[in-house]
Amino acid sequence: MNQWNNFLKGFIKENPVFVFVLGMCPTLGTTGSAINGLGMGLATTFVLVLSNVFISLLAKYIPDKVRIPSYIVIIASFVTIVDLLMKAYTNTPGPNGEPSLYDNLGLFIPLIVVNCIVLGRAEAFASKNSVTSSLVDGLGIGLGFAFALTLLGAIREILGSMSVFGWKIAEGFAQLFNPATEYKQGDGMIAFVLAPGAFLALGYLIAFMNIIKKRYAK
Amino acid sequence: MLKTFKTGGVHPPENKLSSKAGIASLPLPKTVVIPLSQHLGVPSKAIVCKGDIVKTGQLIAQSEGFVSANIHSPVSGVVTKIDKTPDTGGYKKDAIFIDVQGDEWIETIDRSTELNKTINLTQGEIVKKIAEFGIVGLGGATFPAHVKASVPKGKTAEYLIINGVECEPYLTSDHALMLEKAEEICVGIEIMKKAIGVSKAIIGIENNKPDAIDTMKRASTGYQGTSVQALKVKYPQGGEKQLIKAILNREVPSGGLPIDIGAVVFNVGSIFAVYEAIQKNKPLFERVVTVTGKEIAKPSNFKVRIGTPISYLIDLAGGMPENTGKIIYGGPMMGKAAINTEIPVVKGCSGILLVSSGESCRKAIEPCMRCSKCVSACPMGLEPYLLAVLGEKSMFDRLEAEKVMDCIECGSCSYTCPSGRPLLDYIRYGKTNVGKIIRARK
Amino acid sequence: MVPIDCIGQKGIIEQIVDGTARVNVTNYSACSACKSKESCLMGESKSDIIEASIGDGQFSVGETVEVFMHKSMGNKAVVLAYILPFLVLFLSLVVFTSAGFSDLYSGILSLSLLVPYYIILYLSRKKLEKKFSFSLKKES
Amino acid sequence: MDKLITVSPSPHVHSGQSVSKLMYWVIIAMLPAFAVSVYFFGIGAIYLTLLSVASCVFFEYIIQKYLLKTPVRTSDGSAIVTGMLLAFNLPSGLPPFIVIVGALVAIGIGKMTFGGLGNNPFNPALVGRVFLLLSFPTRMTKYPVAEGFGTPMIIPSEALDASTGATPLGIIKEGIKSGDGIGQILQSEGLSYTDLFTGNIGGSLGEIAASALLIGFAILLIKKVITWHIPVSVMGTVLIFTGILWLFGFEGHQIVLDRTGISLPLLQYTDKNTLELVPFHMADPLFHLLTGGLILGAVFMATDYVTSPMTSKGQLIFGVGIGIITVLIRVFGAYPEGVSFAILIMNGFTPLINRYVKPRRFGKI
Amino acid sequence: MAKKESTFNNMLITLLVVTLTASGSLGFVYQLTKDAIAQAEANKKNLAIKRVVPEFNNKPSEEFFKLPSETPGDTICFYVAKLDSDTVGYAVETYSKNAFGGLLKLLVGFLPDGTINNIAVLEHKETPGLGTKMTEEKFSSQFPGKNPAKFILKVRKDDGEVDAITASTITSRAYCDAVQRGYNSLKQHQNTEKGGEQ
Amino acid sequence: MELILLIIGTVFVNNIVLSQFLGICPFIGVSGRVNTSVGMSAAVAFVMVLATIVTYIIQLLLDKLGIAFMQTVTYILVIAALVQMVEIILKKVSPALYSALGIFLPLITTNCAILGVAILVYQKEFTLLPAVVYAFSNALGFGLALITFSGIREQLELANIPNGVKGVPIAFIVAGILAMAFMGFANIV
Amino acid sequence: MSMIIVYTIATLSGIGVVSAIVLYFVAQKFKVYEDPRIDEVENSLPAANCGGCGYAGCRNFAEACVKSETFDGLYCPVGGNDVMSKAATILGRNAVEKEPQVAVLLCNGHCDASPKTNIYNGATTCAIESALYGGDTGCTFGCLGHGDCVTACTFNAIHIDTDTGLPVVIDDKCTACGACVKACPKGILELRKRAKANRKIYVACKNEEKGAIAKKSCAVACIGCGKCFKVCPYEAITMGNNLAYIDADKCRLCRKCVSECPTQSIIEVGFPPRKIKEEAPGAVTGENAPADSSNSVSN
Ligand SMILES: Cc1cc2nc3c(=O)[nH]c(=O)nc-3n(C[C@H](O)[C@H](O)[C@H](O)COP(=O)(O)O)c2cc1C
Ligand SMILES: Cc1cc2nc3c(=O)[nH]c(=O)nc-3n(C[C@H](O)[C@H](O)[C@H](O)COP(=O)(O)O)c2cc1C
Ligand SMILES: Cc1cc2nc3c(=O)[nH]c(=O)nc-3n(C[C@H](O)[C@H](O)[C@H](O)COP(=O)(O)O)c2cc1C
Ligand SMILES: Cc1cc2nc3c(=O)[nH]c(=O)nc-3n(C[C@H](O)[C@H](O)[C@H](O)CO)c2cc1C
Ligand code: SF4
Ligand code: SF4
Ligand code: SF4
Ligand code: SF4
Ligand code: FES
Repeated sequence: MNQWNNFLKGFIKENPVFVFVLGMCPTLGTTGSAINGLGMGLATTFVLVLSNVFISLLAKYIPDKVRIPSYIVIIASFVTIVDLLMKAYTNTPGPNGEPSLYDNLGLFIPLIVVNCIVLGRAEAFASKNSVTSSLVDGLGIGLGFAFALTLLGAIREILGSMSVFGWKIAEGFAQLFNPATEYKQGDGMIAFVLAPGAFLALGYLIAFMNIIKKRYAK
Repeated sequence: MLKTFKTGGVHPPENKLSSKAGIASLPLPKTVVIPLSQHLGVPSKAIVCKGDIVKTGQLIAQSEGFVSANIHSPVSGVVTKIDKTPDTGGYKKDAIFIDVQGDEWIETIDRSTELNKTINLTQGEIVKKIAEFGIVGLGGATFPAHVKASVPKGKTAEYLIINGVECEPYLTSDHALMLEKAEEICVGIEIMKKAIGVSKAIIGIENNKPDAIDTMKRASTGYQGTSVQALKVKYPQGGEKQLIKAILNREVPSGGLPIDIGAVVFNVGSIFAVYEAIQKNKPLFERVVTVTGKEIAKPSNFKVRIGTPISYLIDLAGGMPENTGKIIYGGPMMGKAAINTEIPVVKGCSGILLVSSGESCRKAIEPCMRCSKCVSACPMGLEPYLLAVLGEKSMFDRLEAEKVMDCIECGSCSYTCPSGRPLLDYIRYGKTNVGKIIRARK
Repeated sequence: MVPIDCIGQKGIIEQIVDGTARVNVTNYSACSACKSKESCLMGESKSDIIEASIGDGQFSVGETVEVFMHKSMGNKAVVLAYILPFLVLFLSLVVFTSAGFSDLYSGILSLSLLVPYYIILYLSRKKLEKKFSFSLKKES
Repeated sequence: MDKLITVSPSPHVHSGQSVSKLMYWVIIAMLPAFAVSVYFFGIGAIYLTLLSVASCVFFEYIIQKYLLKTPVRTSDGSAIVTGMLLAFNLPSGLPPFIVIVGALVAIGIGKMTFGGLGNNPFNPALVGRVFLLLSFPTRMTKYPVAEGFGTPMIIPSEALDASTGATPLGIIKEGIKSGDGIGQILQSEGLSYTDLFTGNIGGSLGEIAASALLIGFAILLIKKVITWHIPVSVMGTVLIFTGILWLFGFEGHQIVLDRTGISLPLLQYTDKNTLELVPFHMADPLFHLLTGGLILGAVFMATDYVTSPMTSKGQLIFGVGIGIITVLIRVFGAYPEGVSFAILIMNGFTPLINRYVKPRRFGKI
Repeated sequence: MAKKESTFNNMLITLLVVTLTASGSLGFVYQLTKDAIAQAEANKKNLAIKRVVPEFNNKPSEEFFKLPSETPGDTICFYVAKLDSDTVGYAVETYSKNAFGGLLKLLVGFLPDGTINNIAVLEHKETPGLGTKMTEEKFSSQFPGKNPAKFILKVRKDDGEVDAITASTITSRAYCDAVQRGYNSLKQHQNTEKGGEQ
Repeated sequence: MELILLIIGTVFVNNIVLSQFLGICPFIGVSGRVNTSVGMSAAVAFVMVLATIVTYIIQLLLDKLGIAFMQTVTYILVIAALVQMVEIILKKVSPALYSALGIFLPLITTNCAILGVAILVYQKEFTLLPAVVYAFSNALGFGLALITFSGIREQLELANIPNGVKGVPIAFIVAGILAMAFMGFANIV
Repeated sequence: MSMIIVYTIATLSGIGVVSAIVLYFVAQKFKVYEDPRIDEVENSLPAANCGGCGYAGCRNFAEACVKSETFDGLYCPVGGNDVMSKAATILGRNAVEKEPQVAVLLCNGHCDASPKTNIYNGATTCAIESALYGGDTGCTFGCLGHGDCVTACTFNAIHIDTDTGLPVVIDDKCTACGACVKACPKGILELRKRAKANRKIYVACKNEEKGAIAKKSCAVACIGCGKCFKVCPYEAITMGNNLAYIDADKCRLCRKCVSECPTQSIIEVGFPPRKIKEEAPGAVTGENAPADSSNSVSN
């Protein structure tokens, strides 16, 4: 039960994006579509979980003063591993030659290393807690991050290109109900796929979450 | 050529209803109430007690320091009590209450009206006498005149500037005084020149008083170094900084005094009071007060003894109009609204303005839309909208940096603001607090 | 309140040695506005000892005070600490590359030019010390 | 005394000016331009303007009443101004939902998010407009061919290509891309200065008629709603800047540009063999002044109180900034017209201008 | 358990161990993924090539050559597709710098006679929903089967024969520009080759 | 000329904050004081250029050894160390100067932007001089965004922002509109 | 191939160790030693950042607590004794107990009792009005009703009652931070001991005028008659400035004085309804009740 709470906190109560406003660069940079947001979130989760586990394992053996450099090395190694793995296995272009997931996330994969969430968790949680707790914590926070990114990505995708996870909403529905129709889907509000939309959507999303939280608290 | 100051300024409707009215004398009231704090600075200390019999012109309260002023009895009669009386804001302040009995003046006063041009006193004696006779600035600030007349060491005055601008709408007391006492004012100017050691005096009068400009020009021809400068009508030209800028094109430095740029400014009323004090041995216990308003029957200028309740003046001007909504003690731009008509006239009271209830309410407050009209209106080159928000949010350090202390509280900003924001209210609040902070720092 | 045109920071007096107080101030990073600085290492804080002259005020060890300096001093400090070395790096790099050095060498050469820059700074540290002086103010 | 006496701090008189009066004067000043657009675009112009105004007022009302729970101030007229200016910046024939989205963005994001009138750092109408431009570039850059009352109210998307014209600036930009000279382009399109002046050109509702806009400018100046500083500095800067470029770029001389750089020296006879050249033709300054909503922007949008600097000096800087950015975008950028972006960008700098450009303080030592 | 103390030796050792293991495992993972990565890269190219040229059975991603483009300093890459040593087509990696988002990279498949077989977009920064429509049928189907020798590779606005994407003339223009550039290089290459043969 | 276009492009068109989403945390977090923002930008400029030169050299080494995949690990270590080293050196060299900075500026922690730029330099295959110009322009772009933004924020402090959007949300929304305005520069170079 | 691993290890170890050493020195030289107890203390604080303790925020207060040796002059009014004892256990000291307090409004000049004599029409803040005007009723000591105190309170513990025009302190929300007391320009808010069940008895008037004048401007003004003073068995009441004042520490809530007051200016709150001999009117509870109760008593 306790671990369950530990896991859940990352989604709402201690959500790194909505509550702590951390890791904003990938949050903005990779949420042009839901799938990219999810990919980035999962990549971060991977690093977070593994580094959390390793650091909680090693914390005892690392003298205080070289804590930070050691953590950085550990985290950076996992980031590199993710990078290599993604380069190898998520680098297939789409059927029409769309850029691969790896191409889309691009720069932001190596930047996981400076994501405050990762180092912050290592320092604040993993170094002080058991391996299991750290694992759950990493998983919770990471998935919370992924959740936020996917949500933001979905919102931007819906508003911006009228699709979710690449599924054209209007066209899709039309075909779902009457496969014969030839529905010409209009475009969404492109601004949401562009840079300004990232800021605006995130701003309002955080505001919304704030209000919800306040209501909830009352 | 008409001169005026450059930065900001507004032009509210002039409404000088009583400009043709002349100065009427009026019968004495039954009782007078003389507040002990009628001037800028430390309140005076009463030196009479309940039951004392006083004569007109007798010293009844003594100055309590350099920046303070003597107060003389404006009437003869019995001191009934020394108690508190509400000021315009309703706060109770110490005052001397006198029941009027006859009108017996102290003997030293020369009650004749003939012009006395010869100045017998020395510079020092003049200043001393000004202090002794309780003369304060009658232009509104009621700053003790002897302080301004004593030029500090290391500074020299070059110009005496006489403020006959009367830029406030409605008010005409200075106007009337200039028309009727031009000669005396000119002699007063000579006295003041001697007191502060200057040879040049310029009388500034706005162009909406052509008769006063003429009269003063004629009267001053006989006096070497005294001249009249006609000015374009623009509020707040009467503010001394603006007046100096208009006439001399010099700017009183921020935080400085007129004397820093060689000027000393006196109101015509003050100058007339100086004349009476020096040449007629008459202390300051009466002054000209305009009683006016759009609805009032007889807008008038009265020569009034200090301490007379304003209701008395209003009755003589035709009574309080039915729909009076606001009683303003002073002009509409800078005057204080009084809580009722029982307030006595004090030295600084230049007019009573009755505003009908239709005009007495301010317009509803809307959000500032940063139209910058207040910025263009401010004669001090300040940014009232900013000062007001900073005041509202009590950000005093930024207020200080934005030079809130330079504000002369002229009200041009509140006057212009389309959103009806009470800018000056907030600025005053800010000024008060910044002033406290600055003093605490010293 | 610190006088206008000045910029200040709170600290605690650790030591007073003839007329100068050693004040311990904490310097937060840009992320200090962030809500979770305690869980984030990037949002670090560091403590620093600043020597400030006491002037004629009365201060005692352990007191919380405000150390302040004129804003223009801050600007000067930025110039000396960042802008000048930046120019050294940048200009020398332009010179070296256009002089035909390879990227590797011109990079290394430019970097090494920072050494004399810092040596000059070091030599003039006494002068700088006089320039950058701080005042103290009781906490308001 | 049975009636209570009012007390209040000084001053006790007021100029009588009010927010709504100012706003209504702005609206009145816009009417000539509105009339011209009705003349050219017919019912569509009326419908578009009404829809935009109604949605702006509606959103402001809803947000103030139900979301922010602040006093409802829709009657001050600022939302109407925003609505009209938004409409003025849209091409006629836009489908209703786009207009409504624009109004929602203008009022919801551009204005109420910041707390309503007076608090918004960016011009709401332009936030709405630029958002639409970014979101629906196709629709937003297709201008119906003016046919008076015959102009369709809403252009169906299929007909977009067929029934649309382009703005003079668009034409120039297109023309230049395909390598024609300015005179040639104008001639082939049959554009004359009279047309530019009277509004007989393609464009968004309010931008077409320079003369009507100038009448509006005069009204605003006479009623002291605005001062001359911003409009004059914007227009002056554009005139001067385009004038300089024009002098460099006129017949025979062409500034040589390609995607990677302006080759030096700037003045050079075209030489097609050495470099891939994009010939650089400049329309003359007057053309730039009269087209692309420059006057609309300079007179009505850049002067928005809330988002422009507070001092006249600041306003001059602001205006010059707008002028320069506008020309840069028009001449070098992707968009044929740049006033909207330029104003928004300078809106961003307004707080800085306000901070550093103070009025001349009386008695400054 | 008590934490390790922060003596200098302890620290150095810890750090060394950490970095050694880290780098060791990194090297290991690199070795593991190296081929997969290379494969993915090659795959990308091949997939694209496959889409633009007729069937082949050589390895064009290894059989390529570079030629200078019209713009000095830039090069254009040619992949030759062969079916049993017959050249069945060229995949030309061409580009235009005049697109809305700057650089636009295309892979254009030409038949040996210069007819366009198919086109794939390799890299672009166009606006989603706008410039990106260049990958859609409506626009891209205009090109296959056309020979730039006869077909004017210009949008209609510029007196060409290509229907531009609505509101994306810039992209359309850049697209044509890139194809034309590829074609020109191909022709130049074929000419010199022919010249060499003669 | 190309370098100038590179600068314009990097500062205005592909602004590091508003369009590349790097260094968002300090952008959102740094105080609303314009003065501080100017100082911060200068600091970032120096550190970014320094880091770019160093990582450039390191990349040469990595390439030579054929271990380009070690990029992330080495870069981050080097950058973290560099940032700290600048401070140590300053403190050793001139304590007074260091203290003055300490009062004036928050610590520099724009690792995200610095690392991002270092990697971008590699990806864009710049040679050293353009790389450094690129880094510098990014710092300039960072400064431009930061300073404009802090000005707006200073003004918003006096406005009555609705409660729900106060703080972080309004910062993002302002950034969004700024980004929208900067889209006007699209394709300008 | 294996060379790559060698290179990898070599470079990373090299760079790693070098930068680690740098970082080590940094850590040693710069890292703030933040007493972990500061965090702990801060966590135990209410995080209201209200400044009631006299420090800028909760963290500053926590620092001050940890740094100083004793709790002298350190008290978090919001958290009260609970929090202070928690902090005390963290720091291993003895807690200082303070009587819980609550803000009380010493003015009952509601609209009926103190009719308006003027209409105030300036900026609606108490501070600004009071700088120029005594108030728009005859009383210059009473509440102005613009709610500066409401704005000052970060706990939403005060609101203006629209019927009476007076601020009402909600005892349960009030944390006795004192912000309102500082904000009120009239000085009519006071922190006083919080009695059991929030009961309180106080003289709701600060009018220093002589009885007749005071009474004229406000029906419920204290006229300084001294009756309560005489009747109080515990000497809790003092007279001065034409006013009675009840010392909350001495008052034992016997309620003798309440009925003695001829102007009903003594207010009792939180008591069960009195058993009234005559016909019992509705139960008297809540803040504004006294006005009603005074009516009923006189009936
Ligand atoms: C504290 C103080 C000191 C002053 N000292 C002098 C002085 O030494 N000499 C002088 O000519 N005026 C002095 N003044 C008078 C002012 O310059 C000014 O005349 C007075 O405040 C009234 O001006 P006003 O009615 O324009 O507000 C002093 C005023 C104040 C408030
Ligand atoms: C806004 C403003 C308007 C003023 N208008 C007048 C005026 O019209 N006439 C006048 O005599 N003094 C006016 N004064 C007062 C003068 O500034 C100055 O105090 C006075 O002329 C000095 O003379 P006194 O000391 O004899 O009063 C005004 C002051 C201010 C701040
Ligand atoms: C946000 C935005 C993005 C745009 N993206 C592109 C693009 O990717 N490709 C393009 O060719 N045009 C793009 N444009 C459109 C051009 O600015 C404009 O339509 C161009 O001048 C060509 O117009 P036309 O195709 O109607 O002749 C974009 C416009 C906007 C507002
Ligand atoms: C001269 C003037 C120009 C205005 N221009 C605009 C404008 O361009 N866009 C707009 O949304 N509102 C405009 N308004 C209305 C109003 O100021 C605007 O809605 C505020 O920005 C909202 O806070 C204008 C108002 C005036 C008085
Ligand atoms: S009252 Fe003060 S701020 Fe307002 S206009 Fe006058 S001098 Fe300027
Ligand atoms: S005049 Fe009023 S609305 Fe205009 S800027 Fe000044 S305060 Fe704001
Ligand atoms: S009512 Fe007063 S003392 Fe009580 S919490 Fe509010 S401000 Fe603090
Ligand atoms: S109690 Fe004081 S602060 Fe509160 S409304 Fe009354 S006068 Fe204002
Ligand atoms: S600065 Fe980029 S994630 Fe924080």
